[in-house]
Amino acid sequence: MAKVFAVTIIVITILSAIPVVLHTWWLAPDISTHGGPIDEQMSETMAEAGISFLASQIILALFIWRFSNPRPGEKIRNLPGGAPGLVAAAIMLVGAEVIALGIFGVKAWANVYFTPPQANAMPVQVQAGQFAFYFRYPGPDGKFGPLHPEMISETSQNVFGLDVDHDPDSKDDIVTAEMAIPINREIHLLMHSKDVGHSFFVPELRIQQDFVPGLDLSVHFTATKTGRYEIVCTQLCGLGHYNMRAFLSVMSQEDFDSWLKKQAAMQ
Amino acid sequence: MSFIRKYIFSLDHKVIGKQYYGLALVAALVGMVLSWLMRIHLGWTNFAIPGLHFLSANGAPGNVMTPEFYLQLMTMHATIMVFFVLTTAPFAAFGNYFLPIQVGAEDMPFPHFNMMSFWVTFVGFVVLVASFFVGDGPTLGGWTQYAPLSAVGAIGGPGEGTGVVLWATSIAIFCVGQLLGSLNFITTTLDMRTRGMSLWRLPLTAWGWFITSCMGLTAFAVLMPACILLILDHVAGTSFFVPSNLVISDQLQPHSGGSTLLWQHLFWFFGHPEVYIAIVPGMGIVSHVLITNMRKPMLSHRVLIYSMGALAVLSYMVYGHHMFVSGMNPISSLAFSFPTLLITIPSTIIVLIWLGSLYGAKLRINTATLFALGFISMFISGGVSGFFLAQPSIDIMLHATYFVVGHFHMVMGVAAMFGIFAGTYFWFPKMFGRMMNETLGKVHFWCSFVGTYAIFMPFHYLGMAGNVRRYQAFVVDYMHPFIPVHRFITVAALFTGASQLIFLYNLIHSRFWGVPATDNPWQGTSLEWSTPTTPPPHNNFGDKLPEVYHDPYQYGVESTVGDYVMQASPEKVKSAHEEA
Amino acid sequence: MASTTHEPQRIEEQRERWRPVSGSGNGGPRNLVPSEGDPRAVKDYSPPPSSTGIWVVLASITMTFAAFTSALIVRQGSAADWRHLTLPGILYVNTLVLLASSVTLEVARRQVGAFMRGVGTQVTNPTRWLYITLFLGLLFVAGQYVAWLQLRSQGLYLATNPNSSFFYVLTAMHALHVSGGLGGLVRVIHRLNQSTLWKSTLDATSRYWHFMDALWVYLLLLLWMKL
Amino acid sequence: MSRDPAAEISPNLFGLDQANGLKPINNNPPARQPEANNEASAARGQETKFMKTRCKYRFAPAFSVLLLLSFVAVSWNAKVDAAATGKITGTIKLTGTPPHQKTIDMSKEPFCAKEHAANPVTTEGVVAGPNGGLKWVVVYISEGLDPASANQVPSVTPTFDQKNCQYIPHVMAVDVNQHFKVVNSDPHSHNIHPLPAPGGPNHEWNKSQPQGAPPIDTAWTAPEVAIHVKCNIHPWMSGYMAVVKGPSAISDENGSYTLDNVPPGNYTLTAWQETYGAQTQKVTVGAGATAKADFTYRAK
Repeated sequence: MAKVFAVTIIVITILSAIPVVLHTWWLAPDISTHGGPIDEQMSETMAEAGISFLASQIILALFIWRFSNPRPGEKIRNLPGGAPGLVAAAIMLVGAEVIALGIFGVKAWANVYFTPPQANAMPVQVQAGQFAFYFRYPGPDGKFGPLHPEMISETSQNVFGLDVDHDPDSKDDIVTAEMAIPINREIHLLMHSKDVGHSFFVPELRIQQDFVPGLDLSVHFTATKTGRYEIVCTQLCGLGHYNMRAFLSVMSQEDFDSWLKKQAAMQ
Repeated sequence: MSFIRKYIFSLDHKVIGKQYYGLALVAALVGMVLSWLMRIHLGWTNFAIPGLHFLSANGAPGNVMTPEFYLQLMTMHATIMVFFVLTTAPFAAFGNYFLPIQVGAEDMPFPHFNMMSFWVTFVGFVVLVASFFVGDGPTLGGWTQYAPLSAVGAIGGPGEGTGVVLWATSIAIFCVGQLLGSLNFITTTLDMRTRGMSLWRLPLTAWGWFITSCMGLTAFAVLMPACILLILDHVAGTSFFVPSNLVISDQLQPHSGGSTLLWQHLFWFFGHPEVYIAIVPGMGIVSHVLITNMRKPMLSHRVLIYSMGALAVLSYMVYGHHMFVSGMNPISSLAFSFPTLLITIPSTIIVLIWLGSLYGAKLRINTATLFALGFISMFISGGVSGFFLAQPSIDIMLHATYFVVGHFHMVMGVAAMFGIFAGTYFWFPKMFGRMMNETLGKVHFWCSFVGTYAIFMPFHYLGMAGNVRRYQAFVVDYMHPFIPVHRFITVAALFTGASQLIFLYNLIHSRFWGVPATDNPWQGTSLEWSTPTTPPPHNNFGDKLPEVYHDPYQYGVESTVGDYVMQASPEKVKSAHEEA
Repeated sequence: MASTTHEPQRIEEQRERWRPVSGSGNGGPRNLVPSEGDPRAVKDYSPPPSSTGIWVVLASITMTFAAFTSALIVRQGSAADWRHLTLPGILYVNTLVLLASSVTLEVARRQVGAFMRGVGTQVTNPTRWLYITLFLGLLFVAGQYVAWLQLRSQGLYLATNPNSSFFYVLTAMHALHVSGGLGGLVRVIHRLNQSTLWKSTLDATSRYWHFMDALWVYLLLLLWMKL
Repeated sequence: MSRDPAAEISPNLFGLDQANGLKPINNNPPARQPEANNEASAARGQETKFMKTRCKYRFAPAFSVLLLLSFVAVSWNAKVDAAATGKITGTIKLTGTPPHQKTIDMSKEPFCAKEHAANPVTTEGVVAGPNGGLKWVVVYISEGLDPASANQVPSVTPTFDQKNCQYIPHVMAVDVNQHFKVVNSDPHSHNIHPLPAPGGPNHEWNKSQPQGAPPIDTAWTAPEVAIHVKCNIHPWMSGYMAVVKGPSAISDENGSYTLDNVPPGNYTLTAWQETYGAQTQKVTVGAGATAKADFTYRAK
């Protein structure tokens, strides 16, 4: 019984490790400029966690195998070094490990959150609501018109609550249900939620940020690969949560300009 | 003593412990069935589950599960499991039964509070389950109930009206019950110890329960006010958690100025300690079971205790790691990240002590031992994934994905469950005077062990691939490839769940027809094995309370009875366990 | 009101009840070191559970109100809808009442203590003082109710603005806890008149009561500063 | 988009509309107290009872006729009674340039986006026909209908379909207590979220309808013009249910409408449009005759 158990543990351990080693399921390919450190961080952590996982499971299995049927006349004995040794080991190994991870992690984290967006970053506003994202581009004047929550009406597709008749800045604002951004251009994403908590997650962009009702948050990123990606909501927001997504198209600058013209025409 | 007084409103901590265990058992079954329904839906979204519409006509028209009903099931599964199983079973149930016995007392100091504690908890459970049958069903807000979705009322979606109010009421009630429980646990440990039972002579289980009750005292005392404020936002129209200018379904909400992060802070200040409230008693039980079956004490009694204490203390400094991407100040994210990484040190120490103590043991393999060892394996597997989630930078990718779900199911769900099972197989003889069936027990163990790995390991892979949690269907294009994996998980889940019925059968069958047990079937040393009868008499030790002469785990020594000396026996031994 | 003839049996040190009597749910012996025990075990007297218990209770109450306080501070910072709110004058009167009740309770406790040390002989006086305390406590709760009425008359309801919300919530929670203390007092008085009162029960009750007192002063300052 | 407050689709506004539109029905002079007025308070209950008797006498012939007719109508598809009852017909015009309707981008739901790829859908706040006709206007008798025919519930069960992420029809008129079906013809879930005036007699509900779920069969218990219906999963989806008593009609893209089976009498006719609100006018219907009533909305 004990031997079977030991073997089972080892088999399970190895089976669990295989997909990770083969990257059968892994992070989506990175298309952002800041994603590199995050991926490195991920791999390092995976290495360290993986080693500790394999090591401890295998030791567990071996000890079970060995000590569940002691040799005749064998007395119980203690591990050489005893508890102090183990504590020292834990503190030194794990301590060093986590400190290292922590410090490197700061770098990766800082890339996302501690750097201000460049002055020429392109502002895009995203509004989350049950259960769709809507985006707003400032238009030629480069200014976003003020929002009037009391005027929000999905029925007439005035999702941002713009007052185009009275706010000159709103006149040329372009509201879209799909997000498009030019490649290799920093985007300054201004986020707000119209109702409950939502989240903006694009795995390829290495960006996840919650929408917090009552707070205006912002993230900034630069996409380096054209293509059509998906923006999904990761903050439970109600019955349509699973279906709250929008498409993100990363295009060349000229494609983007023509796209924006088309959208402007559709307003 | 009338039947009511003896079995229903009993003041006897042992009866109350059994009542808690029964409650946890029922709750666990309910939670398990809910998870089955969810799993089936995730595997085959449009599959009509026969008879589902009896559970909720609106939620399952034509037996097809609606999105909101999936979320409602999910919320109820989480709430029931976390509060009414993982908190009640290892802590309230076993603690109530064995803490007074292990400290050598006749009962808890406040038996009436103890009784109230159970019945209050019971009412909480009834209120929670009632929400299935009231209005448009239970809340769909998830067990974290993030505001403002949980606070805007019915306009937020089905179950967000009455459902949330019932949920919050139930949890507030539950908090009261656990506070009363903690009061009893702490005073029992501090004041009711018998002659010679110093704090250091308490078994590790008692320490686990003591530390847990200290955590519970602080955590539940914070969750209760949060729930009160949430209820007020609903019924009184206050704006604690709901900010201004929310527009839902084209309707401008009347609230103004509330703070949504406030709820998250209050909730997670409770929420993270809650994780340790679920697992620390399990650690105590597992150590206790292992020591008895290794026939040798842990390498260090005290290091284990200190580490559990460290977990408890640290658990209050780390709650912010649940909110890395919640718009919290990024610097505070780092501030929360480091203690979170540090908390791996005590956890590692505990694991290493367990592994190191296995070395040179005379391991006795029975079902209890198997589950204890399974606990260790699970705790390791679930623990290492904590490395990832502790780092904000990686959390950007893994937050709110199945990786998180896999992590906490393994480390606090399955591990804690294994602790409960280990305790059950270990203490059942003492609680009911009969042995459980070992063969069935082993079958149950194998199914559970392999099954849970089959279920929860894939969760981590899906999470890394970006599979978002709390989705009722995978309509997002990049998630379509995950559906086969989900089907595999579903099958594994149904299988594992079914195998729990073996345990149920074993429990009931052994209770009535099991082999009669001796007073000390496992040759244990702690006081629960020195009771005059099995199960113990009403006052636990008969007319004379035992005197304690030894540290708890005197195994691997020569004595008249064998390789152990009981705490209560005056026999002189060279204790194998003075060095720590 | 109790007569004094056979009073002396009525108040007992908890210590007396600590013989391991079978069936009594309450208690176990102090953990003295057994003859050849290990010296770490020495803790020659463990206080009766109620005196430990009361600290546990106070700890959790502290946590609860700490949570409310942090909620108040976060909420104040979260939005611009924080209006100034002038506290109803009667609150200050209530404060004095509560403080007074604390004093009377302390007097009663001292008298009981004296009685047990054999200095005092009368147990009726403590009862009298306890009744006064009880009355003052009720007066305080009534006063709080008046304060709510005053606020209502100003058109400030629970949901009017965050300040009024917090005012009602905090005062109501505190009043609730005070009512619990009143229950404790009633129990003490009942024990004193009918059956056996344990000193520790009285001590615990008075600790709770004083804590309610301190808590109220803290709340008053908080409300006065923040609202 | 227009800044006219009426253009703001907010249920409160419907609350107002409802009040104006339905006042005559809600507080009738006792003589015309509808029999099935379950809102009647105890006091008014007395009155009603007494009046009922008088009603019976006054409308005895009408009763018998209507009873007969209803039977006939049910059996023979309402052919014969055209002789006795009249019609109201007319057209609804829109003067001025209709407000711009935004194109709806359904990219969130690729299936629907594909369905509408050829001719994109626009919002339907104001749908003007080719020759100035105004579509989706509800026309109903708001005043003057005798209780008997007012309380008559048609036996047909209209269907409110969700197809390609749109409501078909965009506006639907149903009688009080008339059952209607909500069906989902799309290969994905919708949730139907009608938003009656808050605090009104009709209650808000919000149910999802997964693919392949059976139709939802329900009815409204009180008159309300009109109840806004939304789908939260597809926020652009918007429809209206006008709950009325007695005959009603919805104008087509030419703006023309026809109310059938109108018993002879003098009525107040109300037209309601989701953006421009309600208009009323008096109309007299002779036995077997066809009355004409045109409405004109002015685009602001």
